[in-house]
Amino acid sequence: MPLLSSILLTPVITLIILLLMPQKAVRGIRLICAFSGLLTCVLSLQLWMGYDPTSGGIQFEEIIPWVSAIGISYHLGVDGFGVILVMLNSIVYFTGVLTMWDLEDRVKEYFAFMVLLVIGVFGVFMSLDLFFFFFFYEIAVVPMYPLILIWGSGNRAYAGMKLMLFLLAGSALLFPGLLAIYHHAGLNTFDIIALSAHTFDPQFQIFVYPFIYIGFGVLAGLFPFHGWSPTGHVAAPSAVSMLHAGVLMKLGAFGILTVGIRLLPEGAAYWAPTFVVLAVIGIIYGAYVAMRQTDFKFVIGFSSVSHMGIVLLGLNLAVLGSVAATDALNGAVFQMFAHGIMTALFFSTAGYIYDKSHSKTIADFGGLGAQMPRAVSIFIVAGLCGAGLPGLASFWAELLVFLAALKTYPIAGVIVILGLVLTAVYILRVFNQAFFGAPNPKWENLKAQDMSGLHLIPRAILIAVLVIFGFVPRLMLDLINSTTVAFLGNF
Amino acid sequence: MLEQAVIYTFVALVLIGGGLAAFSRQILYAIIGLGISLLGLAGLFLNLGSPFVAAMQVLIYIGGITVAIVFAMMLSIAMSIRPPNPDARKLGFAIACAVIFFGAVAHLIRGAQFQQIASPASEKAWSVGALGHALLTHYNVVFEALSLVLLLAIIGAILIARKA
Amino acid sequence: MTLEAYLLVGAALFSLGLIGALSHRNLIALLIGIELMMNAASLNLMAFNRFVVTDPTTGQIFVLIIIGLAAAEVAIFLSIILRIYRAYHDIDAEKLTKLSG
Amino acid sequence: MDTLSLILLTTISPLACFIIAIIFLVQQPRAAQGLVLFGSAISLLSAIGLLVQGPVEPLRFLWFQSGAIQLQFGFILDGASLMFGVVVAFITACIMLYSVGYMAHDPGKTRYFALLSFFAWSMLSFVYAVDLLQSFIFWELVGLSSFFLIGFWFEKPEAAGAARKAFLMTRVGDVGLFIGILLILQLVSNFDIPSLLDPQTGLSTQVSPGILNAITLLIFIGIMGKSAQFPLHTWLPDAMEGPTPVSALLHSATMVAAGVFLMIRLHPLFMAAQDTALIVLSIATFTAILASTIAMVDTDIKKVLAYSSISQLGFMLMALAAGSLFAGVFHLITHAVFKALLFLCSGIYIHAYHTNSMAEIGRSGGRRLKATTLGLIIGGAALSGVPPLAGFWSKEEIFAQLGHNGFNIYMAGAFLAAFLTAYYTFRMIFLITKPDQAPASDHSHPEPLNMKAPVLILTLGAIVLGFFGSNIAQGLGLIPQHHSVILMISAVGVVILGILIAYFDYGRDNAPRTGFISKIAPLDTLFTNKWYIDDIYRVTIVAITHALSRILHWIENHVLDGNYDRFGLGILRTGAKSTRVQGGWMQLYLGWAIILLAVVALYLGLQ
Repeated sequence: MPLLSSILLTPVITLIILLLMPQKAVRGIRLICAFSGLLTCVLSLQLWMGYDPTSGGIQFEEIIPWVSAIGISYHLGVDGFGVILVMLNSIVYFTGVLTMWDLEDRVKEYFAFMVLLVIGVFGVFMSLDLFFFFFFYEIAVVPMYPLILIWGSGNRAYAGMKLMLFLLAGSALLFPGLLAIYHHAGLNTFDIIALSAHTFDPQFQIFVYPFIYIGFGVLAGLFPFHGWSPTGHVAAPSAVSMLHAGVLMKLGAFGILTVGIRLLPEGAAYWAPTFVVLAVIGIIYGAYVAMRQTDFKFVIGFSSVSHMGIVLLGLNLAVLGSVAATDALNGAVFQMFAHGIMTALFFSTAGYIYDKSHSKTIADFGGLGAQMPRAVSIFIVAGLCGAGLPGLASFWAELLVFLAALKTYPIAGVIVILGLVLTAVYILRVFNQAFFGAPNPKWENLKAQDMSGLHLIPRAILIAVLVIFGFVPRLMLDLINSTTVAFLGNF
Repeated sequence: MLEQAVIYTFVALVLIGGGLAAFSRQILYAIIGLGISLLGLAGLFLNLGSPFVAAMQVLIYIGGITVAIVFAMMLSIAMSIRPPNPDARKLGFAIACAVIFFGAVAHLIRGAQFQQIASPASEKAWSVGALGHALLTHYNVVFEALSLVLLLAIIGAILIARKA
Repeated sequence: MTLEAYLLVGAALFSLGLIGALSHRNLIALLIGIELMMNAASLNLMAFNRFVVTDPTTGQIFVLIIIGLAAAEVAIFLSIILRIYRAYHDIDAEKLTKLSG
Repeated sequence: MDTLSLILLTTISPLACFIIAIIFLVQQPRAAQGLVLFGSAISLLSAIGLLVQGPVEPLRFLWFQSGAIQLQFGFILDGASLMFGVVVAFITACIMLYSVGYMAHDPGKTRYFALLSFFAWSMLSFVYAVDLLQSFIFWELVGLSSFFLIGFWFEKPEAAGAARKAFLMTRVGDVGLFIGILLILQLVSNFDIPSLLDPQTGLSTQVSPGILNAITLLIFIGIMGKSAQFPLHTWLPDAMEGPTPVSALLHSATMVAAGVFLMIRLHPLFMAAQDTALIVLSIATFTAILASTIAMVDTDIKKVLAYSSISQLGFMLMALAAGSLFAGVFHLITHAVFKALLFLCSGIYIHAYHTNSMAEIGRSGGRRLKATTLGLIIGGAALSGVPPLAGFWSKEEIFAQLGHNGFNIYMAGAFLAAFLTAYYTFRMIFLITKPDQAPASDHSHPEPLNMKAPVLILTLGAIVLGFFGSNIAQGLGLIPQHHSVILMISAVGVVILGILIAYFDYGRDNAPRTGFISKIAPLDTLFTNKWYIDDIYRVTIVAITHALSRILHWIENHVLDGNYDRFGLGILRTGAKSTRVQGGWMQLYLGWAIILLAVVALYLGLQ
């Protein structure tokens, strides 16, 4: 059995089993999902081990022609980036299932939608065919709406609608862009590899690239099209926020990388300075806006905007072909992974606190650290990772991107590094207002409900991942670097 | 000459009846307009060489359908009730639609090139016999289907209209 | 009279039927408009039958079928009108809004 | 044992203790405490073992590779790191021992000891780091652990606020440092400290003086934050909100020392960058005076000590900037010992009398705690530079260096600061030992042995350490300055003058018990208000940040989101309008259908 198809089919089979299971078998449903999550983790690990970084490039390819008349084939394959993102998705999937273990409301439907989302994400990370890429992309986007609408909280109808409209508007930009690429190449194929061998007319590239970039960028929290993301994350249930901010936003960045940059390098280079400015604004802007939020999840949501800005900054710096391109791309991909794990941890923990207290308002708490020391400690770890503290994974990513920025656009570099202080400001603000200070007697009852046992497992996994890659970045960086070198070598 | 006058009379009947049917607010007048129009139409059919169809038109349409409408009207509303005030916007919209449609069709008709046959087919081909023959041979499926539709319509009408 | 003249008469009749069908609120008046339009079609068929077609039975049979169908249609339509009248004590098309959201 | 296992034992054992304690021993504070003490002892012993073995070549491991950048992490084992490593391990051990008594009844004991261990790990790793980026990582972790320890009593809003302030202010400095080291990285693609410092091939030979100045200046901004130099010093006094042993650790061998130690590490670079050295010298001198003046008027014993730390750090940086590596290291080490001693003493007072006010302590009978008072006096004398105690020798070295290089203005500043130091130190001592009224009754806690022992050990250290100057210089491979007699006499004279005035103001019978500075009202107000620096920050940087975030938040809600919403609502409204087309009015549909049909027919007909 080919490895990539196995990873893709695991959630598919899970979904089928889930649909066949009786509504009441809640325990069985959870177990099956957890098992499938674990299985994808194991398979992804195997993928990681099996990927040969010395040769780089795309490996584990599988091709089955599908509609040969218009050149669609089921073509899977991963490069180093894909391996890492598949791993990310597996981890977030597994921990997401564990995070939602206590869900009682319409368990079967919930997990079915969630697994559908996971399928879409896996598909995008593996597809080497534009058609399937877009197909899986839409699969990943669509389940968000019911997930937020049914299991969400707060202003969920508004949030779900907003999210859906933004993402679909992005797709609406994307679809003509993809078709234009297909049509213009005239190769009668959707195969990304074949298309990347084709050199597109520079004028065409310059015209089409913004469609691709903004279309995918909407999903990646590109300023100023980020409005859906904080709102959506706030309203979504924890595991959905985890998957969404943790993985789904990376789909956007991955799309820019695989479709935009790989196929349209000259267009990307033409637009990069503009988009660098947008990314820098996004980084600073997200941090400033996060400073004034009154809701935990809003803070995290805007921090995501800020952190995804770093990814986008790295991607744009990478296409400029400067000496720092390698570092920029390495950093961007590393940041995708690190931010994915970090936000998953954030939302998982914020979700836990919300589940127990039914409050997300920062000012409602105060001194929660005394009442829920474990949950709060875990949140603090995530917060520190957000602040780019060394020893946690995102430090390396930020280091590389900042380095590249400093080299290419020194002023932009200095600005984003100063952004680190802003990040610290808003993170510490949450700590001080919600966790430190005199304990609020209102939450005394939470003392008995601190995280324990099963609840600690997913968070512990995520923290472990953050710390391991924080101290031994080589484990991942070698893989990324080999792919980056091959990737940029094509330019 | 006389023939022309007769034809124009029929045309006038058709259009006057149609106008009465279209613009009258009183249902009874509308029905009468419909009848006049249908009568004119039957005359035109006759003029077009088909006495049988003209007869059928008079029999079924004027004799059957129009009368049925009159009955339905009498069963549903008292004849003395004044119909609601005409809705000017609606009427305007309807006239606008009609004008646009008529303009378009007229334009098309004037611009069209029809492959007309030199002279009408032989008298025999227009006979009722030929019609019956065609109906029972070439068009027999349609004929049967139509019978079935009529049957179903009758049953349906009874079912719908009977007291619940 | 030429083919064009017949067609124009048909078009005019159709337009009148259209006005009837679009402007009235009374269901019976609507029916009358529809009947006029069907007859306009019949007239067209007959005219084509006379001036274009080699086998003159075709158009006549078409018209006969139309007449038959019209009879069926009217039967159903009138029974529906009666039913509606019984339910609403009115046959104003604009008051039949039960299915509208 | 070989060097690698020793160094690993030194650095990793506190980390291991931290992990075990925080994960497994939350419910068993006594076990956690024992484990952490044990780990600290191992760490100290192996650090001593390393020192005994003497300097060896750095150990390096490939750690990170991206494009052209290749980073090798490892351990540098030269004189400075070996000696300072021992000091760190030693003082940490003393403070942990002391904490056993100080924190005996605290419910968060495990967390406390685990964090101390984490602190020790990050500081030791920082000291031994061979790579600049590795240094930076542990530099940040030192900052992080200070954050947690300052905010240890996080239920107190002041403590949480102080922790945040410390983190943010050092963070501001760190950004400068980060930019500085990233500049290095992009210039030479290498962070290895020995090769950066290499006189033949190092950084200073590869870049122009301007860039070198820029880089060192950026690095100095980081040092400014960490070592609390003007204008980034205001976090340090607030950091007193943490438990006193933490303050002792922070002020002696870890947090603030990290800044100075980084400058020691990169000393050749700073020497090559003349302009930066001058800037450092001016800032350090100014800071030394500024902090001393504030210490003169403050009444809180810990605050006085905190400002004294700032001022002494200024001294160290002066020495380093003036060119003497030895003087800097020497003062760093002696200061670590006597400042830890002073803080531990103040901790015993606070523990006993539950007050931070020096006058209160004196009135409550502070001098009855014999060992503590002895420690306070010896430590204070060492701080003031009374011969032959530790501080005298190291300060002497600094004066000598300043004189040697002809920095006369700075030397005058240093003398002023030394005078003020003597004055405020003895003000503190007199306030405690010569209270204005006899203590009423004795309700103090006795000094527990595990708190007394570290005090006595450190007292001993403060007395004898000064005589090891030449050994330290030897360890660094340097020769100490030749001391000039005139300089020595004037230094002693300054100190004596300070002590005398303090005696006149506070010590003699019928003393006025107000400082001489209170006679000059504007200065007194200025000093009492800490030169208004905090207030200036409040109305400038803090206010600007808040205003900006408010503005952008408004933009987010009203301009961006608002317009998206408006856009969406607009679509909804047009939708609502267009649903009228589907109002169930079938005649309308029919009409449109007909019109459409006509149009299509026309179009087809015209073709």
